[in-house]
Amino acid sequence: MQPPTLWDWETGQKVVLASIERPENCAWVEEPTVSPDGERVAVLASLEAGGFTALVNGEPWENSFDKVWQPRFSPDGRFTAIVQRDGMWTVAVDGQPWEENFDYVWNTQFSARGDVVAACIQSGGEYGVCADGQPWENLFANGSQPTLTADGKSAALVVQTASLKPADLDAFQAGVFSVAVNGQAWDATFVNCWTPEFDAQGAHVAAQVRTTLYDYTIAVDGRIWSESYDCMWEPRFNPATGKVVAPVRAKGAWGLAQDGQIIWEPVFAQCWHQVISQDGRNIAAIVAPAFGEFTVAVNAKPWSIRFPEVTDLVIGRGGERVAALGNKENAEWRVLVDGRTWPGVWDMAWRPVIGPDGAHVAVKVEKNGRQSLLVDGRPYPREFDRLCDPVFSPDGAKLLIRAIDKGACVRIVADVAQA
Amino acid sequence: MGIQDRLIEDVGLRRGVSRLTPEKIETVVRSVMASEAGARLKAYSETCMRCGMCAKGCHFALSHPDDPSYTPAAKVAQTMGVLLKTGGRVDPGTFYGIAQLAYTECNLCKRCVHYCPIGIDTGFIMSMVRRICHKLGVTPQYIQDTAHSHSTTFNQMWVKDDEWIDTLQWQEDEARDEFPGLRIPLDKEGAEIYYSVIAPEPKFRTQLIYQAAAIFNAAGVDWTMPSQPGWDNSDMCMFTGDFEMMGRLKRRHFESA
Amino acid sequence: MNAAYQFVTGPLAWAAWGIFLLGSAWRLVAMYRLARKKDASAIAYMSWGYSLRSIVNWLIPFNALGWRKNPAMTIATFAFHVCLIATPVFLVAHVMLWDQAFGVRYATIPDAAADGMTMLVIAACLFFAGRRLAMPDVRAITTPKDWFALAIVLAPFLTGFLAYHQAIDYDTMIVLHVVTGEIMLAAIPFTRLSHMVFAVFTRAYMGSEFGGVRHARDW
Amino acid sequence: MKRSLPILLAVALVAALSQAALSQENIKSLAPEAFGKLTRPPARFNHDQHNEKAGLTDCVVCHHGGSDGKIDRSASTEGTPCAECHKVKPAGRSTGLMNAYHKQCIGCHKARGKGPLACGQCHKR
Repeated sequence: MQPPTLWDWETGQKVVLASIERPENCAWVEEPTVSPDGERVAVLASLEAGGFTALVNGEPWENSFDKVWQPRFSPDGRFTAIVQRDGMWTVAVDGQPWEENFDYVWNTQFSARGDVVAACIQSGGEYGVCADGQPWENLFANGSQPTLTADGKSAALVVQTASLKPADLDAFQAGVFSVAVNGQAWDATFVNCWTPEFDAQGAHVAAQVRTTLYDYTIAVDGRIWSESYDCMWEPRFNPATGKVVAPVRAKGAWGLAQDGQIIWEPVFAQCWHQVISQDGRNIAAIVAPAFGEFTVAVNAKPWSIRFPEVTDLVIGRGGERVAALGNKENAEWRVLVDGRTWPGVWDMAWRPVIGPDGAHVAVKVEKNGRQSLLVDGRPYPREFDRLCDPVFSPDGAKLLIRAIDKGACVRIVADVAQA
Repeated sequence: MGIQDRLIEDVGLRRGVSRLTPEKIETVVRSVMASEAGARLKAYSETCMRCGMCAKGCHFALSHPDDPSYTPAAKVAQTMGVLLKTGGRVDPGTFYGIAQLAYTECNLCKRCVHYCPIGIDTGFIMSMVRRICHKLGVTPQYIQDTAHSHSTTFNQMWVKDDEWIDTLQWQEDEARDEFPGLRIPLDKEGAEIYYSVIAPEPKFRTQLIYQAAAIFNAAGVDWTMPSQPGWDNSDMCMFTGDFEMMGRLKRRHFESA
Repeated sequence: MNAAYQFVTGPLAWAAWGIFLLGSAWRLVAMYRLARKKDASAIAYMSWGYSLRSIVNWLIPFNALGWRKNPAMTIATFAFHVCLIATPVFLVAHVMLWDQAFGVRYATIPDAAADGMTMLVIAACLFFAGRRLAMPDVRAITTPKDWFALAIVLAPFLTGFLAYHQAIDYDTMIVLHVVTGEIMLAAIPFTRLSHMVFAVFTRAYMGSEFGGVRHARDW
Repeated sequence: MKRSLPILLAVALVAALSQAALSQENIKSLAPEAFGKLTRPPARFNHDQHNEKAGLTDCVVCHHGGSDGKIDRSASTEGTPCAECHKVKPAGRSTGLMNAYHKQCIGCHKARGKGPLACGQCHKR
């Protein structure tokens, strides 16, 4: 329950839980989840006596429930799960359920610091969001694709503003979808809305919309761009300028548009997953210069390396580092950093993690069923049964390794320089 | 005999055709031809020798032995053939028949490929016809409704986000009576098998999910199912000709995996 | 007569071969460029192995499903295509002409065999024509283009046969034979006969799609 | 020597004529034995009629000499069977027997714009 600056960054290893084996009173336990600071490990457990609970560092919650699912640690280290009692669902935070109950709850979300916990709710066939136990006042005929502002004060949801009779083509194409922010839907409705996204301050929302079956564009706070496109992907706000950048398809090829103006000429067979540095100066995206050949383009310039697939693109805060993964049909994974391929081919690799100052990159990888880390391209000298994503210390000098190995949950803090 | 002799009433086709003019049809046909139709369509339309061998490969033709207008080559002639010959300038009434044929008398099974010495892909040609139909807004009502569902829920049966998870948990519960300790693991990272279904399973045939879970449980394999939309591996937009939505669905499905 | 014969075997022959070879090459290049531009997804799945697998399997009579379900057509079309190509290529009289003109000599087939093969081609053409008239499902899809293609192919064999046997008026027949043969050559890139140029690629693509994407056979 | 010249000429003439009498006067078609079994009917060719019609008086126009595939029209070879020089299966650059006939006849016909060119015009059934 503390920000990363206050975590234990003393170099060394600590055993958080000696055994993640099933305790005697449990019929089974599910897969362990480790807290962001690595100090706690939680599992959902089916009790021999009936019902479910969670064990956090081996200690059961005070409460048990009829059902428990979606175990997630909040960024501040609280353990949450969605729980059911007497047929009604809610969210339990460290074992304490919200007072409000709903017909269904899913999609737990957190603010950046973790102080706000929110989830999608369905109550009496109506849909909305509930944050810290406070449900929206207005609910909707349907709701999906929730997103939360960084401070957790606002939530947005794609909502259906009117119910549809079965197979009513006219009503659907007239547009019954919109985006609701804190229960208030935009005035405008669309044929479809997808991937709402807040700006850094949480003041504006942009979403992809389809105004007819054929015209795709971006709506910001309900107002659409003047241009429409053959197709598009998720918008992102430039953190520095507040402008909205989205991949668009025009004349049969993909590029990037910003506030309705093309900023990357549409020359790619595909372009998506754009990321923008904090200063707003560098934009990178996964692109396909030719069919079936993917790479990363930084400021519209594609890297020379090509792979059948490229995923998990990340950019450093300052934009000085760009990293992604390449693979061939979900095998032969490689780590790509700044246009170069790190040595080594892996059965699987996970989203690269760039240190806060951009100096270092760490990536979790797996080979022959054993997981390990690559730090700046060097393999970490130890392998584990399972790893969580690595975390850099706020000053970027230390690396937190959260691992499960030989039945124990361990927490290792390593010097990046020596890792 | 031909498609115009067997028109049926469909709300979707009628609605779409009522808004067409020959000029509009021509414009859209020309734009699709210019932007999307390539060498494959050209080669197919040119080299078909009209030998008629494909007739024996098509269940529509086999079930109408007395009506030669159901053979694959005849169906191409009545749809894409007409559009190519006229440059797309056909009257809306004719287009009704073209759309009806493309959607209801060829289900793109590509069985005729096994009968064509040259390797002409009638299914592909029909998809191009459907693409033009979609662009003109002339699609049968129920398939269009599934396309609408896909665009909204990423599954074809309007299964809402919560209904999906609820259904899985219900089936998990049911199955536990028979197989204590059975699980349908949701979003389990690193699982070996990602099990995806089509929307009619949660909607109408939930026992199929139960049965799959029972098999996975008995086999002791490491599997998972997604809790998020994208779990439906079907794609009716591909069948309506809405290739933009098709791409969106495919991406969602793969990224969910 | 001499002037006519010299014209059809001289400038016209050069023109016919030129149209056939350059026309086919141009059509292939144009088609490839079009495919690069608009069929990138198809090109991406092209595979040598699956292409050859499909082509070989379709070159074996009664091997593919389509052949098995259309036995008469299979016999006719295989006999037709083999004789159509082998007869003119290996005919003694034609090889003589290559030899005279360019000093090129190669294997020939006996005239009696060539005569029989020519009759096979003519018979196959009649069979194809008969199908177009008698079978409702074939008649329904037959267009003037198909009759045109059939006529173009039949003509040089019919005239060649008559010329060889010196029936009717030999002098006219031999000129007709040369001209119809040249029409056939020149027509290959631009009519239904272009399947000679493209079929190998359409078949190869189908083989690649079924082999590489569907993991299935396409025969 | 002067007296012997007419005798020699006479002898040569007799020899030539006797050979010609054996061949030329009877020639109705060209079918040298060297070909063996014939593929086509022999080309019909009446030597004297042809020459009369074509106005040919100089034998060397057809009965040429030469070597290495090069025709030498200064050396007459009348009386020598074509097959003697032109082998059915030619070696080196020399012309084969069939091409010798074909090129000789057709070439001349082409050049003069008269006479048969196509196969069946000579190889009549």
